[in-house]
Amino acid sequence: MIDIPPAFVYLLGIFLIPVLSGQVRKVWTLLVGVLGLFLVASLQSVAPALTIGLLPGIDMVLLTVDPMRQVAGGIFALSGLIVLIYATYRDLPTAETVGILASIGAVLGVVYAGDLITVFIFWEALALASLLIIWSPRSAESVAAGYRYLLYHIFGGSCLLAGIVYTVTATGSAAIGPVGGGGLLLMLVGIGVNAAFFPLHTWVPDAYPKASIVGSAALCIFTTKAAVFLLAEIGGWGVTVAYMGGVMALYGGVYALMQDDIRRLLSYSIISQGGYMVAAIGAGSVAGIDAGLAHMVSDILFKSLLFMAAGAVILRTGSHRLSGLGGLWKAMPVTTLCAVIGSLSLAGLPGLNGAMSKGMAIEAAGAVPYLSPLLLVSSVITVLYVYRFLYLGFFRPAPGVREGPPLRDPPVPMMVAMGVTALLCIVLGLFPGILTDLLPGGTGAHPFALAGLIESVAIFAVAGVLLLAVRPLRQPWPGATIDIDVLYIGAGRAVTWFSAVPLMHIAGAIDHGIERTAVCLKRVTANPTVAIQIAGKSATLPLMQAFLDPSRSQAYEEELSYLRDHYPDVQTDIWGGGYGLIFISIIAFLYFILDVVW
Amino acid sequence: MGDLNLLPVVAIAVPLLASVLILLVGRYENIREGVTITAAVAMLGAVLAMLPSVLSGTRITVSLLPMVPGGDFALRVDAFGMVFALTAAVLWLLNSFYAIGYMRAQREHAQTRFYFCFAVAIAAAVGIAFSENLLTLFIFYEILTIITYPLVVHIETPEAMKAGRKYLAYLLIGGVFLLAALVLTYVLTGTTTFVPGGFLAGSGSAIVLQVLFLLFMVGFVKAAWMPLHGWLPAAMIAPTPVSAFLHAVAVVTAGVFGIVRIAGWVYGMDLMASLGLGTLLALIASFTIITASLFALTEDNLKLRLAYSTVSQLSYILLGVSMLSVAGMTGAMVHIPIHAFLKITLFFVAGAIIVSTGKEYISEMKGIGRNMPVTALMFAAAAIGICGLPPLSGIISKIYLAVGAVEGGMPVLLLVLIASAVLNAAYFFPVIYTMMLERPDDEASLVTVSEPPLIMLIPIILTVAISILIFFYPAMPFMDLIDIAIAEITGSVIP
Amino acid sequence: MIGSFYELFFARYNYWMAIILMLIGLYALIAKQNLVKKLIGLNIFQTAIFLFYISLGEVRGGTAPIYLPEGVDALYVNPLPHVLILTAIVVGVSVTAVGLSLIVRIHEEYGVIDEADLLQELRRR
Amino acid sequence: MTLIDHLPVFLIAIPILASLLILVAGWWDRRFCYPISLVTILSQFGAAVIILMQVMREGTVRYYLGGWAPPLGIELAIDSFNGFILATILLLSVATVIYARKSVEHEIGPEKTIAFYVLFQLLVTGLVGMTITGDIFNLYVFLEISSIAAYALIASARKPRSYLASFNYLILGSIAGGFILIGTGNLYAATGALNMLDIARLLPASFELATVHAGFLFLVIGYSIKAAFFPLHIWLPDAYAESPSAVTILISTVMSKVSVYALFRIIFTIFTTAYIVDVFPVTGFILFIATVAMIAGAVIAIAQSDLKRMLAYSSISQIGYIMFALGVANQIALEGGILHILGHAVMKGCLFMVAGLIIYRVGTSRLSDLGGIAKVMPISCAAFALAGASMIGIPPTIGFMSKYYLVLGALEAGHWVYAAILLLGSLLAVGYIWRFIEIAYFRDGHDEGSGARTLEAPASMLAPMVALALLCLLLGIFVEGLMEIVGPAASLLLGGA
Repeated sequence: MIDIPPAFVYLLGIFLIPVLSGQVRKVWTLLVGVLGLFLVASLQSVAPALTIGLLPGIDMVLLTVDPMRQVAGGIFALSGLIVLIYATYRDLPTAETVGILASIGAVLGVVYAGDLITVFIFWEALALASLLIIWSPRSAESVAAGYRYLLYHIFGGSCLLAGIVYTVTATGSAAIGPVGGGGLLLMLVGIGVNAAFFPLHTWVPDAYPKASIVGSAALCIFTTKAAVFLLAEIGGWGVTVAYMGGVMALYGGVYALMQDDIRRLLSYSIISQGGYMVAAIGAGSVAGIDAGLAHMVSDILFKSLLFMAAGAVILRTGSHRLSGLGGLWKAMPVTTLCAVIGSLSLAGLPGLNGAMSKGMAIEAAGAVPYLSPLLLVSSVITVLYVYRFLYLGFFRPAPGVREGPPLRDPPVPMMVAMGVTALLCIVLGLFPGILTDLLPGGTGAHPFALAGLIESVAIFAVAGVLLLAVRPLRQPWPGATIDIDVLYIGAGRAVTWFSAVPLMHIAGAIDHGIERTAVCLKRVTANPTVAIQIAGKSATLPLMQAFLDPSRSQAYEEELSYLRDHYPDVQTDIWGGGYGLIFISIIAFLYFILDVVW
Repeated sequence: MGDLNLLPVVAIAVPLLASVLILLVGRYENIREGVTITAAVAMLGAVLAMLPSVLSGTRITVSLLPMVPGGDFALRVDAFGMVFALTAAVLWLLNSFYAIGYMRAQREHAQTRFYFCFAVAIAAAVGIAFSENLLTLFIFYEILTIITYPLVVHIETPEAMKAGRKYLAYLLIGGVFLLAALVLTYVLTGTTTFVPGGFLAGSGSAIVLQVLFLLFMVGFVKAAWMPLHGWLPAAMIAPTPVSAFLHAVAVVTAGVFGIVRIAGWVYGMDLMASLGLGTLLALIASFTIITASLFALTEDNLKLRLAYSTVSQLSYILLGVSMLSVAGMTGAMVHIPIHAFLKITLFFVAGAIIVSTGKEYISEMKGIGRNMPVTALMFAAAAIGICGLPPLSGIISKIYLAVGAVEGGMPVLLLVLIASAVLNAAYFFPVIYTMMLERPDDEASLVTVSEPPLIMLIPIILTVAISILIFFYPAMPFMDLIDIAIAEITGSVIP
Repeated sequence: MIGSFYELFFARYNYWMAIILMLIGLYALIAKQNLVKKLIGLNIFQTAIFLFYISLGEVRGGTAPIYLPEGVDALYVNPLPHVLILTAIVVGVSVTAVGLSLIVRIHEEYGVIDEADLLQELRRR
Repeated sequence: MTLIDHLPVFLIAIPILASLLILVAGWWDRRFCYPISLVTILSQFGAAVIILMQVMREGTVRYYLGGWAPPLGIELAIDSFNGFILATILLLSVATVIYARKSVEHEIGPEKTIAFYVLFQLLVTGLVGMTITGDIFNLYVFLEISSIAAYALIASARKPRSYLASFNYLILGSIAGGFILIGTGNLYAATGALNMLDIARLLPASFELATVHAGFLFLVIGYSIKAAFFPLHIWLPDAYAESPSAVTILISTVMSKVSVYALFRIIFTIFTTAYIVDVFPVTGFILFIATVAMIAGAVIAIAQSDLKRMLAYSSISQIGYIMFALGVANQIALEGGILHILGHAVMKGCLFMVAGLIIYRVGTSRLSDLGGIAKVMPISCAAFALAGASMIGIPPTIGFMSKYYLVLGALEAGHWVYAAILLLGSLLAVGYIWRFIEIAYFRDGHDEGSGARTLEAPASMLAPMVALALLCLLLGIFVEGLMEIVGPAASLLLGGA
């Protein structure tokens, strides 16, 4: 099989998008998706396959294939294709289509990249592609959110570059491997932005809900997962990262619990689930890596499924607030079914893929003290917000009557996409071997082991108790929108203000001062002798007025005013012939004085 | 080899000749502009003709005539000079087309004067690139200063005259400092001929050499490092082709080019390091990069925002030099053409917008991307490139600079790079989304707006295309040239 | 003490006279308001210089440098300064002439020959 | 003796005869004046060039008037230094006389042309005499000849102010003459010789005498007044601004230069460097004053509202540059100074010619009335720009070269501060040159309204102006050839071969 990087398929596919339109374009995109998936599937495990010297001195490995990459590549390509199918329900704006294809391409580029520089380049490309997706609704808020998103990722990207550079200069090679020395922190920050580490996570709930429904379905697949994959690929992170995972899981869960906007809820859920992967990978063991990958796969599946379902709901109801939804299960049965599958999988119901991979993650995290309890707690919280999502969104009686056309299930392409994904969730849940056999470490998953089942039962039980006990959990509430990004936004405002007000003032003041002095000098030098005379006369004027008799002081003033008015053209004497001699003798005198002094 | 020795002279003589012709045929527009284009092509040809031999590592030296103690009037074409000359030559050609379109569309007055000064300025710029010694460089440097003045004050309004005075004041004072540095160098060493790796070592006490370097820095005020940048925003009152070509490429590059020359061919990196000049330069550059970006952040006039962005981007080059490491030097040198191609695109677009809509302020540009999609797209592309994002060339110099920072043992500079990257995005992307996404305040105002004439549009597209090309094939020719130049100053074998 | 004092002042009184005259002339040149007086000052100044020259050539007891018959040996004063001064006098006269003609012109134009009045005139115009 | 050997006396004799001839021929027909004086000065120039080449070939040329050898006779001595000066001033005189024809008719009036040409010849005679004489008293005599001619010429503008200017100049000039006379007398008293070389030979014996010191001071102050060396320049602005253009050109380019030459001659040939450095250390003082002159002259020039007056003040500052070389007093600086004598003569000549043209056409030289003049007088303004660039010191003009040498010399002599001041001071030139450029090119006014498409002056006035403007550039580019004369001259002043 020819070894061309899958990324190229998508990136080249873009070029036809602007010229195509309508059905042709849809077909073309699907074609590209299928081709890409096929290519990924057909890649043999050879490394490194394709190397080009893009930057002199640094060989860029565009294609390296190994089991781990195959897993990631496969799932990205697959989910990409699913999103493309989902997207065909209507004519997307060119920019958005380009964005989605570019995202898939970029993320595959990251996956199959054999060296850090390549990773970096595709990393930045991914950010730009996602920006396109976020911007495509063209609404004011999406524009603003996209702008913030970009700033985050430019920051992250630069940090990543810095970290990479450290590694390159330290090890002398750009090969992907454990990072050492000063680069570690920078790299962690760089990846952390994408992986939505706390407290760098706020772009997820900020941007994703503002994209179009297709957009958010696409976005939820790539950025964070790419970061997780890179974490897994590099490895050797140590417990700090693991605990970071725990924090993310908990923090995301809690915030998800507090949300009202469904996509915002899901966004926080992304952070929370990402936490499981990070925790597992941070644990550092082979099992951990495997668990991380496995959960990445499942999360991609059920999270995209949920986003797609949410998209369907928004498409049909036009509302995206739990407080405004309800009673959809009658009107949109298929959508509801998919949502239920996805939610339960997310909640970790045994028999669905979520349970399997989450179990692996918690198990792997067990290696790190006090970590698995954190994850368990957040699992409970997960169940809680999943319940809210399902109950408030679908199963409770609709609040008030809604006018407009009767609700029905979304267009066929959407349902197809959701159906396929749901099916995948179930299959992987029932036969985890399909996935686990592919894992590089070959770690097995046994979701139906007794311990696992008890664990799940316990989780659901606790959650159930809580739900019964705490009434508000069953009721909609105005979503909590305050996250720590208020700090960042404030900082941004501060910088803008600083550059707008004080900086400009300072600069202006300096300019003005220089100008003033220049003007003054020019004025004085226009006729130095007279200038001196004027100065002297005006200085002595009071004296004159005091001691001279009025008439003469009058004359004196007139003289002065005359000089002032006719300055600088006024002439005070014709000859001054002797003054030169006198002047030179004075200078001579001064000079000789100085000569003596020196 | 004999005809080869003639080529540098040709490259400089052609535009000069053209300028005279332009004066003569001034009143016949088409002939006049035909002359400009022909000259541009001829010069590009002359430069390209020298490229192979330069790439093969040879240096073409021509001594024209003896002048004063401190250097003959002599030319030398070496790899680094070639980088500048090539950039200038290519961009002059593109810019000539653009300028014709612009000036005609705007019905500017005194176009003969404009093209005349432009041609001479080019000659001076190429002369700077091909200078064999400080004296020659200084001569061309001063000529460049004087001849660009009429272009700055082209519109002849009082504000323009004021700006022109500012421009002249800054650059001429700089010139005087450069002269001082030149003479001092001669007094110290008895020569001013550029020697790869520098010739100042051991010629004076540390303090003298440090002062000398400061003189040089002030001398090359054309590099627009803060706080001596004031002339550049002031110069933005000029017609856009001037801002685009001279104040984004030729003049400012002349400044940074000079500083790189000084660092590599007069001081040498080792001497700079031992004098602690790298740190000084790094401080200046970092300050400039950040502060200029902050200025750009809130500037509403597009050309001014671009000007401040230029100020900050130029300091990338100084930053690269200040790292005193191979990678840093490479980044600095490669940033010269890269920034030139990207920034000229941005100015081109600004000019195109002025031609099509007459709007200069970003806040007025809402939604013009819908009527002039290509232009807006090109702007976005170039801006992305300057932010150092793929797939444009900006990312290359960014990577090299980062490597250089670590190699040069100044990891703190990484933070500068990060901050600057964020700031770049922060002041460029609002422009992009204002143009492409936001809705205009009154749709009516845009109905008549359309893409600029092709003669302006094509150069814009070409510059972007070249930038993308550089991203995919940075080796040809710039990287190869720069490798040779680096090998020269580090004394290693020429690849 | 006295001797040196005498040496300094009285032995060379001719020079001192010349210098004093010179200063008077200079003073008139610089300080006098009236143009004609300025010219007079100029003449005094020049005359002083002439005196200075003549007394340079003076030799105690020497006679005028006129050719004497054979046998009579006489002490001549140095003739060269006289020659020079003849030239200088011519110069001085011509300068005075030019100056006076200029004054006439000025008087025709302004009707005054006094500096202060001239200044007034100039300001009026 | 062949004719060639008589060239020196020819230089002085011819113009005197010519002036008489002009007087006579002028009575006959006024139109004779111009060709005669043109021919005379051209022949003088030719002779000067021949002599200069001879000097370069065989060294100093000496000519004894009437065959009487010094100390009795009067000697004309031409070495590389004054040979160079001679060529310079005659070159400028040629340019001036060509230029003068039209402007004289316009400004002085046809009926006065005879007088003008006569005086012009006398002036040139005096200046040439000053340049080539080897006798210190002759120096004085020729000086007075030229001065009296100049007084009359300045007054010949026949504007009220010009009389005042002339009278003012007359007073100061006479004071200067008096001082010079005294100084000469002192030297004679000290050495009993009048020939420069003799004095130079005899003087060291009596270096310590107060007489010598006094003589030195009198001579220097005297010639400084004539050279308008700040602060003894008071006569200059009026004299330059009020006199007819042709006269302005001549006295500004040639006369002051010759006085400077005399100063150099006195200081370096008669009182050798040994005197001014060791016995009577005055160089530092001159350097100081020269620097003040550079700055002050330029600063005042910036503020002038009248073009000619502006240029006049700039002359004061430029004289400062030349004296700067005298103050530094080493080889390179002197080369720069001598180069600047030529350079300033050429560029200032060109600038004043432009001013004259503007007066010729527009009738005024008030800057405020000259807006957009470049649109109607493109050639003149281009010439002004070129010469102005040279005045500022933009490479590769002659102005830059001389300044470069000066700075180099100053640094070699270790005068860091003065070098710095000179460099920054040179920027002030931008201040006044650029004012005119701005007004001429970038202000409105003359483009419409004035009916004539172009106001460009007749060719006989344009030609010399353009020639000088181009010289500013060419001399700069090919400065190396010039240095072959200037170099020896400088070393000769420093007592070398």
